[in-house]
Amino acid sequence: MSPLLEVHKLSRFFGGLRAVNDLSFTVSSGEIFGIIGPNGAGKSTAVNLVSGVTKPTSGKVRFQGTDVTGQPPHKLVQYGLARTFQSTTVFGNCTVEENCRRGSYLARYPGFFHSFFSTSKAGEMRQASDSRVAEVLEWLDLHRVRNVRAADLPYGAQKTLGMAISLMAWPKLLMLDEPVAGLSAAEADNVRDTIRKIRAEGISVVVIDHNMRFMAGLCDRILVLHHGQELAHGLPQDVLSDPNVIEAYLGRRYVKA
Amino acid sequence: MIKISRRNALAGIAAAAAIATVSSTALAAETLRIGAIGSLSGGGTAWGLAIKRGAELAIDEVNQAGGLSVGGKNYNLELLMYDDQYTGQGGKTAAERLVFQDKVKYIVGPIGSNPVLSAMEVTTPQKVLLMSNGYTPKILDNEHKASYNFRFTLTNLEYAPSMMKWVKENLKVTKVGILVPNDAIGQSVAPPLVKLYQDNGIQTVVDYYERGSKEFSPLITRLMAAGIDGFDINFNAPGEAGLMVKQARQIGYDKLVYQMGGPSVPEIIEVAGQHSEGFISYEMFDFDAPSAQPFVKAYAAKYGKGIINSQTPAFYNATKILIEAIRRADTVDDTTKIRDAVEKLAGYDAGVYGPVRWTGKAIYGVDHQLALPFYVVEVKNGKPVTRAVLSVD
Amino acid sequence: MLSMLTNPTILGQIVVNGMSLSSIYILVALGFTLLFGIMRVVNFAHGEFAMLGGFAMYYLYAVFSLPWVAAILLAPLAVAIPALFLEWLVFRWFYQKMFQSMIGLLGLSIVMIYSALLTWDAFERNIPAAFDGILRFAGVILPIDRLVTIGVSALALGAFYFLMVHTRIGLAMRAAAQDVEIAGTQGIDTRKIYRVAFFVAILLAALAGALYGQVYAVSPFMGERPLFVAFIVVILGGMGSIPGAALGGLILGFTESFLGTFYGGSVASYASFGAVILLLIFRPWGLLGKPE
Amino acid sequence: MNSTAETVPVISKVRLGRSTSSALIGGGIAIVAALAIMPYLLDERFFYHIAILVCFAAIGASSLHLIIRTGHVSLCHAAFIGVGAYVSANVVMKLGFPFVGGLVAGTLAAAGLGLMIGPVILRLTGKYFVLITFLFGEILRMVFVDWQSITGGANGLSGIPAPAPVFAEPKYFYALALLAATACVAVCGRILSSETGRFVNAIRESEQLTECVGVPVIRTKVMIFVIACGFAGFAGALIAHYARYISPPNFGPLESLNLVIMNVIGGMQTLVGPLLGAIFLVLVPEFLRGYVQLQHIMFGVILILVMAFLPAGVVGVKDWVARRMIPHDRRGEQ
Repeated sequence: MSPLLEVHKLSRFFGGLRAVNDLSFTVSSGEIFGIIGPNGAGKSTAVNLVSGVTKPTSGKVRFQGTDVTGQPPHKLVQYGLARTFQSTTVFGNCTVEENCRRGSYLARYPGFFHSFFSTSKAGEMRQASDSRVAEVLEWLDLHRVRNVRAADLPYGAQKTLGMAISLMAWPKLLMLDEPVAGLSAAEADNVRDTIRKIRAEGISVVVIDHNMRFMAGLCDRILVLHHGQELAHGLPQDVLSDPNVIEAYLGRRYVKA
Repeated sequence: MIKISRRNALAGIAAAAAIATVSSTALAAETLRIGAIGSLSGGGTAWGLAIKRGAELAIDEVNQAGGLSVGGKNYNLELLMYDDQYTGQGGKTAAERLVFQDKVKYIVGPIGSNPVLSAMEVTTPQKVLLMSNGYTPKILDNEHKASYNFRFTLTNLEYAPSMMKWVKENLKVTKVGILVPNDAIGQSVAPPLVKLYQDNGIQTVVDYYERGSKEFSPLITRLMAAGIDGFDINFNAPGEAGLMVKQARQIGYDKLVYQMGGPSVPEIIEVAGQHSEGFISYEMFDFDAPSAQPFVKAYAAKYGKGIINSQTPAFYNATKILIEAIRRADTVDDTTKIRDAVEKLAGYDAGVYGPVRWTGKAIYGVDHQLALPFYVVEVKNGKPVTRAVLSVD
Repeated sequence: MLSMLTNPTILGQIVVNGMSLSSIYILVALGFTLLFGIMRVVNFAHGEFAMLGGFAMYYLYAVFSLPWVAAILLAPLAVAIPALFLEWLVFRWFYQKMFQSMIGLLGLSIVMIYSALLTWDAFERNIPAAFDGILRFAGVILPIDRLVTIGVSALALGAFYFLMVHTRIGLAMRAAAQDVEIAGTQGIDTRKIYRVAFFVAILLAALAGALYGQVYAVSPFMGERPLFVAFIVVILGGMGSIPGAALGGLILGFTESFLGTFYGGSVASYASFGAVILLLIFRPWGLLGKPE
Repeated sequence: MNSTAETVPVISKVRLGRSTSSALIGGGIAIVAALAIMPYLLDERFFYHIAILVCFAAIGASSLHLIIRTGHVSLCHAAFIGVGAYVSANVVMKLGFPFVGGLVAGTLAAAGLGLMIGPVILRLTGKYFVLITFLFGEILRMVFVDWQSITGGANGLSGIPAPAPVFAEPKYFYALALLAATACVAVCGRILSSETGRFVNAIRESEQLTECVGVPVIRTKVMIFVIACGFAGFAGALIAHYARYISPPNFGPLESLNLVIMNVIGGMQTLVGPLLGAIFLVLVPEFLRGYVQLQHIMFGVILILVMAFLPAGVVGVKDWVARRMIPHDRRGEQ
């Protein structure tokens, strides 16, 4: 099976700083792929590069065999590559339902003219998108809170809503930037269940986090980033027992222990 | 504020009524209102106050003498003034309000081409007299010949030729630097001025600056580098002209500084201090003349001892001429008659400028330009001393 | 043109003009950027505090004939101390509200200008120069009052730098400029910081106004130009950046001086605006600001 | 997860005042409509003049509101009004086209200029956008002053003809202005209430998130900007043929700032805000004009009070009323 996402020798320099250097990996259909690393390792930059938020200095990103390097995020969503953000995950002032409507731009927006005159095309698209919103809310267990203002949701539910927004575009690959940062253990477990649910629908997931315990229990494969470069790459148990990884995470004195 | 918005909210009618009450302070049978438009905002405020104060002094004089009797009735005069913000839009709105809301028949002011031209669009079709001052010839020379506009101060078209003759004979300059603001005045007057210098065989170096600048040293340095032997600080606002004199001297310019037109000398002396010594200027009013003393005293009594803007006597004069014309026409309503009376007022002496003489036919096609004497003064020991008295040809 | 460039008199002139322009711009801009950096307040009334500084100097030096040094020290205090009442009455409502502060303080600026107009009339007043005269040095003519302006500004800048870098309150202010909430949680009394920052900003503006008033002239409308310039200087240097305000002031002062001398007033305006626009497009956070 | 529904307040509970607030908005529209027909009841020329100025302000402020809704506060909107005014005046006076030609040309010229600069400047956000538009407006004003052959320089252009002889009378021009303002406000309102408006709001609230759900953010912002600039040009053409005389100060930074003040004073959250703001900012100075030397001081105090006590603008009066009616309501800080 050909890989869904291919990242080839991706680099990004900020002035003299090599935030990401020569990063390569692939993600297959239906896979949960993890990128971990200590703070400042370049994880977020890596997601930004792949999702088009930041332009790479060099390297290639291929999605389903198409070269999408340097394309803006809204184009990548059309290809089927969606993402969430670490901090701004939801539109805080709107209801949960409205958040999802805003997420479904591609299915919902008929163009300025149709939308202005509310043509039949606009009506059809609106109806289709509304039923899809209801479906996703039900699926991710958010339907009970659909009229709640997003900012009033507990933090864990906001993270789930963030994923729901991204899922409205029917992506083939979803990239999650620190989905459990700041969550309690119970909430993190909830998020892990949701991610598994998403994969069960055939959507590949790339997760970025520094929480090893969470990642080990979730991902099929893990890549460890350190100072913008790949430190290790493989199955969770192999990667996490790698002495280089332990050193990077915990410091030299833990390596022998 | 909440009060106002609630009032809006309750009924629009109330709002309209409030506008009406603010403006029409009980039109008593014996009160005759003279309108005024002038800038009371921003940089033009000194001029707006000049209009207000000049007109108020003239009106006070008439009221204290028992009022104005016309057609067997005795009227107490009242000034109704609105701000034009020194813009066209403001001039139009103020004129609309005076003409249509307050039913005023004669207006003194405004000053400045923008507000005058747009106020004119309102007043002339309604045959309302406009006693204004702006540099653009269009105020008098427009599609309404025999219009209802009169101008009470000289523009460069009037005084520049005689002034130039005097400058050429007495100052002997060969290359003159000119700094003008890049605004309505500067753009109106600089091209004809440059042409006038050239026609007289004098070279010019011209530069424009944005209104509001306070630092002219770079521009003066530039003029000095061009080798000027005369610096003409024409047409600048008083503060700016004063700064030009001061800064020119401070950076070591030791040749002639003078102006062929523009603001009054006392203000320049105030700002430039000792650096104004030897400065030679056109002056539209001689505040030290014996004939001016009653006016100066009345001003100080009412507004304090600050510097008197030189437009103030001009609008005092304009208001007095207007009042005299109403008296002679013996009507307060028929503005055509009043206009004709103004035109025939030659010889009347309002007290500050000597007898009235109308001119302008040759330039504007209508004799609606007041011909005033003007002066050449030189600053000696911190005081303006008259060197010559000139008049419009 | 070339002869102008190699003429030491003109070059000296340009440098002195540029420096004295810059020093006043910097004083006004520093306070403006301090208020924005710490309180997120766009102080459209900043120029009016400079105007009050000018009038204070006028009364202390020209009317009451105090010694110049006493007048230049007292004038800023005479403005900044009563201004604390305005801080309580008006400013505190607008902290951390960018747009509301812009409009509300525009209102304050209008109130201040026209109250001054009612009090002092519209004409321009001169503060007699304390150090009138010209220094001729190797063919360069230096007006002494400009040199004094440069010197006083440099002293004020030095004092300000010391306050910000070497005192506890300065450290607290810099922390508050970084992030008010975090500074608050770390036990910094934000209300006090606001008051101190306001006092310092007004002090600088009033000092600038006193110098400006003496070099140029004093009138109710004299604050418009310094505010306009402060606005541009602060964009140039980066909103909220203190070294940025200093650099921005230097650049703007020298640009005006150089371009004005070589190309005339119009070109100087177009060029400086155009340059700032380009800067905003390519480096919106200003020369020394930080990207957000 | 299931517990979330019980632990958080449901939004309809929070918005107890919903019916009161929609009644207030409805009331606001009714007031605007009443004010719109009032000049005809009073039938005084000066009221027509003021009402026409309100119409111009309403077009300017509501089109600026479109840009503000994308999260960008433009300080050069009056300059675009100027572009429309000068282009229309020139097309009619120099090229001899009828008024409609000038109106179309003015609208297109302003929209075209918006299209040229929009893609560049709309990449900046927040205060940087405010600053760059301020500078751009200043440059346009300088062009109006310096390009004397087209703009008449600082002396402006005079003798611009009325749209038709009958419209020289303010009574009839008001009908035209009212129609134009109503159409413009209706179009702005329709854009904001349509699906386009949904994504415009999304862009304002989080540009990054919106871009990443597939919305072409820059293109959408440019489109809104171009429409708004077009309306500004449209208003400019009307102003030129009403005032019959135009000059650069009409289109300077102070006028742009006035349009922003209308939005902030009225309220930046809904389209009613700029309408109330336009009425407020034309009428209040007119109330005060009689207090010759105190007018500015009073106006300044009003600005301070409104901003200090109604930070959400005059529209915020409804929140203020709501707070009185529902004592424990949440604070309505924006």
